[in-house]
Amino acid sequence: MKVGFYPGCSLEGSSKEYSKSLFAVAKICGITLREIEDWSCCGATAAHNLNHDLAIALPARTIALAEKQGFEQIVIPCAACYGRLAAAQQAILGDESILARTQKNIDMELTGKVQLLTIFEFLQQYIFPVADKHIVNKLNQKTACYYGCLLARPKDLTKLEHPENPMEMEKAMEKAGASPIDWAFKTECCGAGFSMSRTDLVAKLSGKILEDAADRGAESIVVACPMCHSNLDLRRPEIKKQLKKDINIPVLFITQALGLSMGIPACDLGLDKHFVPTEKAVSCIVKKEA
Amino acid sequence: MAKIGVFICHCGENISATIDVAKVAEEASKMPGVAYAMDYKYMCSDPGQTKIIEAIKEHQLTGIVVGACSPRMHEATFRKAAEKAGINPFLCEIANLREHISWVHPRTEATTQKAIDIVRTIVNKVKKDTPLYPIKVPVTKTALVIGGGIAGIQAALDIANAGHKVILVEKSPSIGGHMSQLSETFPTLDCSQCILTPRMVEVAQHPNITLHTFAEVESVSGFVGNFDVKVRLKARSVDMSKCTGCGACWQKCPNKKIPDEFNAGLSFRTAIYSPFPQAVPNKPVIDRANCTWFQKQKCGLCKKTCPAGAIDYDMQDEIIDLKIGAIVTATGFDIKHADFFPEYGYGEFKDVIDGLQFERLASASGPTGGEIRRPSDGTVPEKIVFLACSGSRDKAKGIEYCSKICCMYTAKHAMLYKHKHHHGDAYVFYMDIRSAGKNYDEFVRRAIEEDDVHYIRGRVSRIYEKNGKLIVKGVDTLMNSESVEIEADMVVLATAAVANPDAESVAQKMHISYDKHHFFAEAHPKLRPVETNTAGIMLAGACQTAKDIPDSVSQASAAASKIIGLFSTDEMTREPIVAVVNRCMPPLFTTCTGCLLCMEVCPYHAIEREEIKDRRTGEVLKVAAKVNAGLCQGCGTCVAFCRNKSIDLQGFSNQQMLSEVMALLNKPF
Amino acid sequence: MKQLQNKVAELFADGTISLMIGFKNSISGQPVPCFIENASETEQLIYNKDCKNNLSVYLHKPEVKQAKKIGILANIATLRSLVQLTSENQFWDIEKTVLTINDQEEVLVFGNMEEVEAYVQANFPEFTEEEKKLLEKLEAMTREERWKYWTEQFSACIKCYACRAVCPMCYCQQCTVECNQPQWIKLSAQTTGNLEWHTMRAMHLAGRCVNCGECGRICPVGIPVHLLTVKMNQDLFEEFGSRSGYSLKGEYALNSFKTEDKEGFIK
Amino acid sequence: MSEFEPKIVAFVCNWCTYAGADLAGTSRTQYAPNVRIVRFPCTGRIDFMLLMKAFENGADGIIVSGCHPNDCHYTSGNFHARRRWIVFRSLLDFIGFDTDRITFSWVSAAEGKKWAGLVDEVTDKIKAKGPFTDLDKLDCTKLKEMYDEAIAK
Repeated sequence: MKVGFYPGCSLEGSSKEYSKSLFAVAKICGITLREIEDWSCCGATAAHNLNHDLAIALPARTIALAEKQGFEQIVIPCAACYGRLAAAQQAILGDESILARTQKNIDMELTGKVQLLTIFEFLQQYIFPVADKHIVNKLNQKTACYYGCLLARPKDLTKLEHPENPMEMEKAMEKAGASPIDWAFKTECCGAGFSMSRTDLVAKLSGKILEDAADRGAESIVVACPMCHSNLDLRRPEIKKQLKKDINIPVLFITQALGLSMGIPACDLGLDKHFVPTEKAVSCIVKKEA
Repeated sequence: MAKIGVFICHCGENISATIDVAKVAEEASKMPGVAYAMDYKYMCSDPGQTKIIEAIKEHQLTGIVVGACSPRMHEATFRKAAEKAGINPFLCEIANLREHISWVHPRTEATTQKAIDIVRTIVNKVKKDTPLYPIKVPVTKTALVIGGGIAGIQAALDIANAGHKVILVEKSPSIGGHMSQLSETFPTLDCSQCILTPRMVEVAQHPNITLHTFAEVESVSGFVGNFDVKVRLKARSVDMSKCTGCGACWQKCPNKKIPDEFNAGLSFRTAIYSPFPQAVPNKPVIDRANCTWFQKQKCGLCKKTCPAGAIDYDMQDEIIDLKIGAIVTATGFDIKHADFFPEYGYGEFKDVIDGLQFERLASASGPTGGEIRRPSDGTVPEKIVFLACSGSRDKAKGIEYCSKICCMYTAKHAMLYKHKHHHGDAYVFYMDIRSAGKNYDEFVRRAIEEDDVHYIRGRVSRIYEKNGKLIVKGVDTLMNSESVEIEADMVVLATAAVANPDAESVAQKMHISYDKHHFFAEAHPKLRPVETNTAGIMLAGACQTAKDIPDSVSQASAAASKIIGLFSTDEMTREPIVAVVNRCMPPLFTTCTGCLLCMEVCPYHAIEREEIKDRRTGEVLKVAAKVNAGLCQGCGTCVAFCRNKSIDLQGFSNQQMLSEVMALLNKPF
Repeated sequence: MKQLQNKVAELFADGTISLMIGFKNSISGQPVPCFIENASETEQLIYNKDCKNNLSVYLHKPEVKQAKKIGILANIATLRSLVQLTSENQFWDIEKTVLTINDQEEVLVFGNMEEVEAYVQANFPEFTEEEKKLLEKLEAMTREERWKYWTEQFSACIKCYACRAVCPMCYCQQCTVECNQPQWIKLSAQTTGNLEWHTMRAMHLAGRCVNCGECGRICPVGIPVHLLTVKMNQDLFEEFGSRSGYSLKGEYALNSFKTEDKEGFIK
Repeated sequence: MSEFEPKIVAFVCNWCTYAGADLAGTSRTQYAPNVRIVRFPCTGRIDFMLLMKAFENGADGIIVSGCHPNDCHYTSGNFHARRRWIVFRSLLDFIGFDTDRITFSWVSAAEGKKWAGLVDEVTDKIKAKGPFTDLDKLDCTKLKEMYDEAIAK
């Protein structure tokens, strides 16, 4: 079973461990992910503020390539990338004139019929059906599932039942033997794109998120968006200043958490790549009683 | 042989200025079938009409064409004249020489030629005209009102006071509807029950009104003036004739833990119950689903205690048949409930409640006797946050529309709270304040200015519990979009007003259309807002769309007056412009093949399945379509749809239209 | 073959049917429709790939209806027409037992129309290759070429109405061509009249035709009449997603509508 | 020789387009006199056979017009009509009929100007295309005349 894979910039760089762990998990479950050759930037977050045609053309090019390379489905782990590709797809499928214009702009054949999968849809379709026989460990920890903004919204792109109160990650974590906590900040903004320009803002927003997670006794935070991850992981020093206290809850990608439950070695999941040491989360794990 | 008269009007100068009317008349007189043609300055004037009448009589004309202004202008006038002269009004047709020719073209040969063509066309149509006679439909002067809320009550009273019989059907044990649950009413803050209960009593005592509570409409068939309605009287298990409403039974009933619908689940009721003290009729019913006797055949306490021996466990549902002339649908609305707002913890946190629950808390007849207390621990909240637009105007929630009443009742709620607890804090999150209406905006201003309710323009993203407080996270879009957090003791959601859960099935029973939100559809959004597409069925109140009390009441009175109008004659006369399924000799009976595909096409559900039976044996010989002249509005969609032309439209028949077209192209037909 | 004959014999035996419409070999060896009235005749029954006729057309015939309990051997197109006709409220006056032979050459006897519907939906036929080819050929032409093509075809039409006679969907007891008040269709077999006839027929069958191809096969002068309705069906499916002979409720495109129906030509 | 003046037949509904044409009149908006209006209660009533007949009998162009979607006096007549037109038009196109000679339009009772503009536009278009002879060419004219005389009686 061959599924296309669109990394986007983050999964190539700051969040390499996300793709690393995704591939590791897919491999165990016998799913082959093939990267779309010659893919290009999704345009987030600048393009759609500058030029609508461009904002559609950039993702459309990738979609066209996927079609050309014979993929019926492609998974787009990065929330921002998914948002852009899905928005572009919606635009070209919704209006023939846009489709025509875009084809001209990218100078490629394009139908826009490729099925785009969020990370959740991918797990739902390919991993969960077979997960149980691969899950060997119990994560055995209180974990806060954090969605941020783009994973859940806008509804008509992400197709989540409750964009304001998503439960997808919680379900996954229960499978992995963790106990997801009920908390208040799972769809709050982490500061995302302001990571560089307004670090102070990020520290404030991400700080609140971490604080609530800590108050409710989370031992780990699970995310599925590179932006969220880097803000919650990389910005700890600023957050520490902001909160005037040190919170050292590790932040895991959902695929890393699943990987651990499937007994994949921490390093193969890139857990050594984080700024906040992940030992705390790893140490909780116990063997799953048969 | 047709003897048609053609009368060309000058309309002063309006037509004759650009059209050579004399030539048109002269040309017309040469047309086959035309026996007489003339032109005159003002055909519509009295002398003009007299000329027409005289001509018809003198030349024994079989039909007339008046070349004048648009038929939408004077068709009626000239048809009356024709009738005066003793020919069927539908044998008079208008050639539109003014609006469609003289006013839009210059004085040229071509223009006059066009006038001649048009006259020829209409002459040929008249040749194919057949006399038509107004359709008379007898009217049963009894109205059915479905729903005993304020709208239904108002409609019933208005119709009854006009001297007509009314049957009021309410599905719950008492009339009163949502209004009976309200505490005070905006914009006057007078007590809801104080103004409502007298009306309820009036309904109960009105000689012209028959009240069926705990009853539901089973089916509606027939058509305007002649509906056949089946109503199911659900088994109350209490004999109304014997019961005195003393209440001994519900005091004795051991099942005391059933959520009380009337108090929006904030208190409990017994299995045998009367919904509220002022209920009409104030006689109990047994809620069989929750009654030990009906579940386990044990208990029977109520039967033992009833001094009147009114309890009857063996009572069965009863179906009654009604002959009805017209119907008012006033089935009301509902509000969105729990799981719709996971992000607000509604249904999870006891102190996050909806508007209706707050009404009960604020109501003197409510579970707290009108004291506003937290459902969780009964303490008085120091800080209440009200959320307007909870679900409304939210595409992501699937409700794009504005629920209309929330802005006002939220202001009212905040006020009531402030009046009861002057020191308390009331916050309102809102998108826009929509307070159009007499004394409405003043009312909201009062809440803000006099009772200093804090209005915050912005939405709330999440509500969560933190050490005993409800943290309301929102944004203030007027304070350069600062995000705000309020530690509240209670949160009231002005949840979206939605159609009743059973609205769709009700609509289907009544054959009326409804929108995608299952609110019932009016016949025309602007010009026929109280009628439905099904003649004789009117709408009143919030079943059409969210409405406040004054709007509901006025629509109810409007619906009533429509029906009183309908009842003002023994027979309705309708224009005979209706579709007809042809008939012919046996064994064919009709060319209709009974595919009945046309039933779907008719916007008025006027096409029915008819079984043509052998008169003696009663054996079904053929199944065919049948147009119900009472319902047909004459659009003719079925006519163009019918494959083998078995349906035809009177006044615009295939013969007429085709002959028009042929004549237009100078091809006699 | 034997299986079929036995099955039908049983149906006669237990009185389920009093008339069976099926196929037998003609002298030429070509299968032709046959009507069997008792168990003894069942061994004539055959079924093979050449049994293309849409036998459902006979169910409209009074002499057939008289039998009341009728068995019919149906290929997929026939099954579709049975579904379509049921959705058009025909057959209210007869009891029919439907048989078919699936790809595994087993004889299936359907208990009711719901079962037929389910079978049809499970085995819903694509448009055939040659239909597709012809359509493509025509659609590739310029408008003028198509006009030339069809008017030439129609000029050959002799108005024998065989296309109508053989079509199970053309069951009107009085067709519009017989309607003379007004006279919609010119009687004489000249090209405009023929054009009127064929366009009207195509319109009446659009969304109802089940692509059995009978009209095309039967035409004595070889006009590919069926293409008109095949094309219509394709359009209707693409435009409105409606399929003929697919559901008992009927999903007829022309007696329904969506407010969001799209068109590119209304100004 | 004088310029070709096309015969244009307009099939319109009573409530919107007919009233729209009336409005064009009351507001004295001038337009080409080539159009001849036939009034129907609703676009739903307009039979595609009538369009065929009109063409056969010498119409050079046809306008079919009614209420905008959702404005139908009978709520859904125009929606049914729209579907019928979509199908009919694609059929005509498939047999190679010159569909440019039929113009479908929504003209409301308030759009007198739109109506006038539409008529002028169509008139010019048809003038440019010239007389419609596709059908006349088909039959031997002699027969046609005989036929016409025949039904004339």
